[in-house]
Amino acid sequence: MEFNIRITGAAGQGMQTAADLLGRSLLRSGLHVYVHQDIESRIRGGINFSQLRCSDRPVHAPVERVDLLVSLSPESLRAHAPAVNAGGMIFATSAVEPADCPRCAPFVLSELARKAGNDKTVSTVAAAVAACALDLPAEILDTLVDERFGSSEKLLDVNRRAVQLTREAMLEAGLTGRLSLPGGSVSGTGASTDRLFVSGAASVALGALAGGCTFMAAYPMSPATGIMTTLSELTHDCGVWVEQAEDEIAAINMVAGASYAGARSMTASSGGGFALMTEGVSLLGMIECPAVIVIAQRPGPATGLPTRTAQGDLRLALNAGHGRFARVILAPRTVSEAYALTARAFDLAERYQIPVFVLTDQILQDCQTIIDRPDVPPVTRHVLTPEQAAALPFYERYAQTGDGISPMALPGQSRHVVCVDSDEHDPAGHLIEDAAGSAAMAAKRLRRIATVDAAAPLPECTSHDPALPLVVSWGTTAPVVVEALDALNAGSPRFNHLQVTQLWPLPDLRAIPAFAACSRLILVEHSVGDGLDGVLAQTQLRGVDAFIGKLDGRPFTVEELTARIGKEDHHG
Amino acid sequence: MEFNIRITGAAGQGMQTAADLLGRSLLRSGLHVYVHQDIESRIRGGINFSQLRCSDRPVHAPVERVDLLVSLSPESLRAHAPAVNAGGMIFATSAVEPADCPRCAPFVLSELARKAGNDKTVSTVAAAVAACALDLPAEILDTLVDERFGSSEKLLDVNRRAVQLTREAMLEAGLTGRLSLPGGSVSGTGASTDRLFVSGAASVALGALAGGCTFMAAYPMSPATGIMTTLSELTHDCGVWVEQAEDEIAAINMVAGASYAGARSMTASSGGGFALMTEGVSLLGMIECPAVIVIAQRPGPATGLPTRTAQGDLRLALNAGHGRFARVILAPRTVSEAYALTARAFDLAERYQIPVFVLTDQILQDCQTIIDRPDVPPVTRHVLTPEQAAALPFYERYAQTGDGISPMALPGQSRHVVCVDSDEHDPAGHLIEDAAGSAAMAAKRLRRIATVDAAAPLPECTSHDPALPLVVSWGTTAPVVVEALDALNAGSPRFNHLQVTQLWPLPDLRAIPAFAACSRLILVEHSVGDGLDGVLAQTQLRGVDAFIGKLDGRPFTVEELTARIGKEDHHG
Amino acid sequence: MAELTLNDYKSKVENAWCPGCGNFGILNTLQKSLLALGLPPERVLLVSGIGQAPKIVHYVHANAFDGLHGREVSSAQAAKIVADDLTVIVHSGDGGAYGEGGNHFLHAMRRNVDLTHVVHDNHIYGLTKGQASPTTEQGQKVAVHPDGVAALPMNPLALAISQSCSFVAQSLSSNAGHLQEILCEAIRHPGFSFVNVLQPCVSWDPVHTYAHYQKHCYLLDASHDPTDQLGALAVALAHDGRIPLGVLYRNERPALRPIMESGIGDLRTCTDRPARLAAVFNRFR
Amino acid sequence: MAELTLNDYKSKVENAWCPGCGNFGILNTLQKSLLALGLPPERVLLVSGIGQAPKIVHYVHANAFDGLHGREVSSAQAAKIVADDLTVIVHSGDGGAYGEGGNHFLHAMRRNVDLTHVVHDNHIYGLTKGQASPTTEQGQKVAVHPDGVAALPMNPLALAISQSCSFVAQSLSSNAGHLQEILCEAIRHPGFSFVNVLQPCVSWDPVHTYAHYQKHCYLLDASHDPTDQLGALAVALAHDGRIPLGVLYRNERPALRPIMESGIGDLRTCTDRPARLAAVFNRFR
Ligand SMILES: Cc1ncc(C[n+]2csc(CCOP(=O)(O)OP(=O)(O)O)c2C)c(N)n1
Ligand SMILES: Cc1ncc(C[n+]2csc(CCOP(=O)(O)OP(=O)(O)O)c2C)c(N)n1
Ligand code: SF4
Ligand code: SF4
Ligand SMILES: [Mg+2]
Ligand SMILES: [Mg+2]
Repeated sequence: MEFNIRITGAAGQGMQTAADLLGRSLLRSGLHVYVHQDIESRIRGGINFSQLRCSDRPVHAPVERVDLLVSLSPESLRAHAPAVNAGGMIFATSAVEPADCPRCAPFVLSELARKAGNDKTVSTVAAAVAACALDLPAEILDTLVDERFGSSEKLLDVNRRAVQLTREAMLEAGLTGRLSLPGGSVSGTGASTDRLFVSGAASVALGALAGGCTFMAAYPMSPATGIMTTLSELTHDCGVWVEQAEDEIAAINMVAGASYAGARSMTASSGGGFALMTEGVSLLGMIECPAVIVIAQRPGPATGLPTRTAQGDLRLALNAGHGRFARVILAPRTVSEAYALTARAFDLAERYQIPVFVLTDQILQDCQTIIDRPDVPPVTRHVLTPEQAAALPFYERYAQTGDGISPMALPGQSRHVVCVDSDEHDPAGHLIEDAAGSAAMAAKRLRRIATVDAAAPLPECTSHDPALPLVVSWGTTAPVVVEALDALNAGSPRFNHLQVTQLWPLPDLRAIPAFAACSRLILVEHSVGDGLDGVLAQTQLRGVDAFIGKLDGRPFTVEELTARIGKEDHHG
Repeated sequence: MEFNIRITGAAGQGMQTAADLLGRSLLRSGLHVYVHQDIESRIRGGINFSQLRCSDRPVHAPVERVDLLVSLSPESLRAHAPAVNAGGMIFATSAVEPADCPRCAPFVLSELARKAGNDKTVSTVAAAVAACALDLPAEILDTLVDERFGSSEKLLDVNRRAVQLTREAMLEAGLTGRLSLPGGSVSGTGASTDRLFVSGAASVALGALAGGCTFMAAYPMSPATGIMTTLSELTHDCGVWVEQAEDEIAAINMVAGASYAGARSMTASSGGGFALMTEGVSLLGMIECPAVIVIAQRPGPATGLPTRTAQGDLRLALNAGHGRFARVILAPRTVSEAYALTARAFDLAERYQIPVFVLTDQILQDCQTIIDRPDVPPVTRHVLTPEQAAALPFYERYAQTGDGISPMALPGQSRHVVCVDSDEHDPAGHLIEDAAGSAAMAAKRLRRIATVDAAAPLPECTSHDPALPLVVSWGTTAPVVVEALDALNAGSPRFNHLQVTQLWPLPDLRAIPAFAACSRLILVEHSVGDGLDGVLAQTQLRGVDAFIGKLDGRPFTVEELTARIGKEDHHG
Repeated sequence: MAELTLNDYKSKVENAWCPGCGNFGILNTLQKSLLALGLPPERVLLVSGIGQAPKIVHYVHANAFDGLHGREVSSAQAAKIVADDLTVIVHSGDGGAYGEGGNHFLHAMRRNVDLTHVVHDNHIYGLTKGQASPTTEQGQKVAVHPDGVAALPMNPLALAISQSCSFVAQSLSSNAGHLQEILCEAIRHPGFSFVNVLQPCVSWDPVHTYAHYQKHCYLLDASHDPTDQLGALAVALAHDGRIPLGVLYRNERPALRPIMESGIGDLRTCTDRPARLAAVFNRFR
Repeated sequence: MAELTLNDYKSKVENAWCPGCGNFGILNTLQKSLLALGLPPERVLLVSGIGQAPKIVHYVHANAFDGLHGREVSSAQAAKIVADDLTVIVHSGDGGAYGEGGNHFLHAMRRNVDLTHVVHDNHIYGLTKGQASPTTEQGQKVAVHPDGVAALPMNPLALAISQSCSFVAQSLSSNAGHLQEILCEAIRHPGFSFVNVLQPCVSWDPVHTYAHYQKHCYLLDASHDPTDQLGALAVALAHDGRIPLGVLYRNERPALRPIMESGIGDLRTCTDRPARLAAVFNRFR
């Protein structure tokens, strides 16, 4: 059972505040929600929307269906009214002619706000409209309004009034409970202390902290900035240093310095900003320096579409940096996986002394959903303790080892000095130019690649019958495919599904029967091509038979993929 | 018939001057030579060498064989004496015990220089020793010394004396003509006005000029710097602006600005410097801006080995820049091909409005050889003339076309304005965010890729019998393979050879019978892997069966590849 | 040619700035300045990067190169070197000019290509939602700096004067008369002309408001000698809370292109290659 | 612990500088300064990039981070933020510091992390064979500039003073006594200490020779007040051909880390995550 609410208006009108109030209300009501943001690259004006998919079970994918439209501007009403489904409802800030809009509520949101005493409370009105329509327990929204506006008596007052007036209007119009959810009756906050309402960006930040991150340097860039913002707000609570660098080059070189000095470190950017870090990535490879790099993808090339989504940076992450060295690329599918994989990224980075990439995208960064309160296991470090270092008779940062991984000591923690060098170097970390020494160090880097390769996990595969066409997906596209396939496989199974979360290195996928046997490989990727299709060709010598991609920067929806994948089950 | 001369000593002792004098002497004698440089990353001291492969036919590849060693320091003598072959000769700056060195000349080079009146003339002595040993016509070296030192009477005097004293010493020791070449008797300069003695770097620069280059912006980086140096010396002669940028990012963004304004423009760097241009490459892709980018490869990662050679940046060139757009990657095999392909790069760049990469490497940049005086056909521009632009009723920089290529007008040349944008844009070049407009522009970029793909030329293949193992090579490795295969195929043919000069896009190689039929694919590439092997896998779904690579940054030699390829003709 | 009117400089692109934004003042004044100087749109090249300020090039009808964030000055210098007959004006945000692009700014002053660099200094990263820019005040609480910015703000005027930048001025987006005077003077000045325009951001910066500038700005008068470098530095570094408007510093350094002129010719043509190269080849013998 | 001797700071790496290079003076004096300050090698972190000057970190026995060309200051600031108990000294060439790394230099002065930045200013790109650096004289003929450098040289001292850099000094590689005094003072100074060391390059720069410095350098004496910013600028910008040696400018700005201290703790440990995160999670409800 689910209902979809779209809150639309001009940038700056508070759609995100409304969505936040509503999302938390759903959380505290024991329900689930997936909120995604559709925003323009401007601060005021234009037409944005937040869409809330409210459900009694966890949801991770956008849909097109709109059951309830809350519109805060005439332009957004005009743009989005057609999207509302037959039985749906519309709440707007301007009276709409019944002829135009038979599904419109009989009252005007902005008037309620004005009556409440402050035009800006329209976002609270929007949240209250939806909460009433969903019949969520009244005390939940009341508490949330208290928490949010409690610091200013005046603000609290008008917002409380806005909620009250909205409730009355809804009751009067007979619209309360018009969309009711089975879980809607769960009252109070008791049922949900084990869940959180988190954005993708915040989940990455929390995962980083769980992974032991104590240093982040980054330069703002949509849609990555939210990670930095969240971490900066936790500076003192969690002991993490967030440095806003003057540019991305400074950021990645700061990460290298911080990591060398002993902090688990990260940066985040989008494709264009990350592009500037390419030389720095190579430095990490050369000095065998752990680092976590989040690339929050958006459509390119160049500045492209700053506030839209894409999965176009896989090959960039894979090939950034001249010379060859080990790296790992992870891509979370959901908000909760963003937490887990980011934490894991820090472990892998330090274990193998490599850069680990986390590929997210705008749709994940900016979406919010309800996740189980995560585990926070203690962090296991993979560096020498001061005591271990002190016990060594001598220390070489790049000691030759069988697996290519040398024990990492931190500077200043023992009597040994720690030397690293971006030039080719000897085991002690000093620059060399001779042939034999250079070849030995290059060979060590190749062994490190082999070590990381050998640990590559097999991706998750849902297989009904190995002979069926295999749909491959990764990142945020995967949950959309899951739902599309739930529909398509409902009668008799028509497709298998392989979901890749570690994109590099990939193991030999022939170990998966559904991959080895499949005659038709269908890749669904939010890109214009040359992503995982290229990687599969390169690593598995297997081309894809059908590519379902995207050119316009808008997220895949369940409806769209159900239709597009549905057409692909003929055997090529 | 060939002789190999190695001139070795400390950095700063003038080995390159000696090699230059000698190379020009060989040119003017109607002979051929291939000079390659082995240098350390320092300005004075250490052990460098220039090796001259002198021959009566064109030569393009390094060999290990040393027939004549000229050593200018005790350290270099110690290091290189063992390399001299049994019948070879050694000329040194210090007396060597006969017991140690039975092949040593009975006089000491530095003494001749001192006698000539200036220690620094030792490089002229070195050249004269070799010229005498080869019995090159005396007047040729005399003329060269006059040309080189003529501007200072004092210098001319001591250098003339140095030549004279060397000739006498050689005669006295009975060493004149000890290595004589069949062409050595060609006298005067008459025979060779149709040939030039050029380094790889200079050849790229001259090719750029032939291709219409009028603007270069770059930041110094070995081994690319020579291109900029050569062009800067031709500023006034050829009408080319060379701007030393403050960093590589400025350089690539200057190239974009210059190209937009109407100059055929280029930059050059090595992997680490080029890495910083990655975002700029994506800008070129987005604004559909012609540019030529030379990557002079050296071993990475990071700073790596600054003065050594590698072919490790193919995948970097291929994947640099986020988002997807058309590009071409060329790799010259020889000095003369460096000229031709660079000129071609400028044509392709403007024709398709794309970045075109020219991959060279240290061994090509720094080597010198004798080439035929190149053709300079008139440049054909692919931009609208002012008249053509003026005749248009309106102008859109990104007008939709079937092949994805829009007519390019230059700003200020007609009443139309020319607008370009790194954001997604409409046909007029103004930023947009809407789904349909964005998809249309992305589709245009994809069509441009298809247009460039369709024009990909088939690489050159020497095939004896399609069933034989196929050796694939590219760039400077190809001529070494050619010579190795000449030897290996001498009895009965054992290997076919495919030489790739356009690395991207690649056509369907199955059109080449020796590729389609071969059961064993052997890639020879001066890298640690993941170069053309990866590209072949990705584009042709064909893995390589044997990879002959290199870890130490030293060039492949004919001897080495003859041995290593020779082991590979078993069917895997 | 028909006489130019203000309309000739207006583009049809929809404006996406916030209502009340200081950028509008700069846009209007730029269009008026171009008209006042009689520069037809097709002879003007506007170059910008990414941010709110850089969008200005889409709102003016003229040639436009909207490049990468912070890299606008690099592209502009090259475009001007090549198309010396265009009037080149660069528009940056303070983030692009002094943050991401700080190095290019430093070296553009040294190079002294004849162009005008207008920085819309709103003391904030506007487009990315209110993070600190290099000119945000120390202690100001903004996104990513919940405890306030720890670093000292950059002083771009002192920086430029200290490097003998050939023209250094400051104006205010809401003072149309002054701004037009300064823009016209900067565009006319041969060499790299730097104009820092104070521009209130009504969405993210509650400190540098219209009222703030009303209160603290003062006009440099005839007593200020813009050829006195140390005097100009004293003005730029004064710690009295007053904000100078006007030309702080100027000098007569020759612009780059004239220095290099001899024999280079028009870089947009390359038809003379065969003859020129034939002569050059002879050196390689 | 045995008493420290000069030998404790000597590494076994073979020196690759040219005989007579000014870098030797800096190397020797650096080792002596560390000894004089009683800093054991393992408590010292030397950070550098790529060039001739940056090789110095291999010739000293201490912790060494030899990173990318021009990026040394970025890595160094972060390393110091994390390992606040180390003494961090950065060595750059003028090319790395003012060319490739110019932006980081600008912003490091604003950030004021407690470290010392020593720039070996030889007015040339040494390692890449003699191209112009940002401090090469206008008109000087060097590689890639056969007609002479067209741009005005950067004035790093004036730049730093104009941005209120917390410590700005200049010394000369061949004046061991003065250099040691300055290095020790810079290392002791809390905050970002910038030292421009004039360093003759005997291979590529015939202008800035030992003799040149002998002739033109003078020592700042007690009459110079390093807390007077405009006075310091006057010294840095004097066009009299004289070259000042000494501390031009200093101020008492607090260094970055103390500003941010509260509750952050040692960034090298992350064992307290479970407790700290548990509290934070409650905000997401
Ligand atoms: C390389 C790169 N990094 C980051 C961004 C994201 N970004 C876009 S605009 C901007 C800052 C805008 O601030 P400013 O330059 O002051 O312009 P304003 O919006 O304030 O006018 C940033 C960080 C980008 N587009 N490119
Ligand atoms: C990104 C990058 N660009 C260019 C280079 C090549 N490079 C190495 S050192 C150097 C300049 C050296 O000059 P400087 O920094 O003044 O040091 P010096 O050798 O004079 O001591 C350059 C350009 C590089 N290593 N990395
Ligand atoms: S965010 Fe600020 S600078 Fe940007 S348009 Fe709005 S008011 Fe103007
Ligand atoms: S090139 Fe110059 S700076 Fe480099 S080592 Fe030689 S003398 Fe010193
Ligand atoms: Mg700004
Ligand atoms: Mg230098």
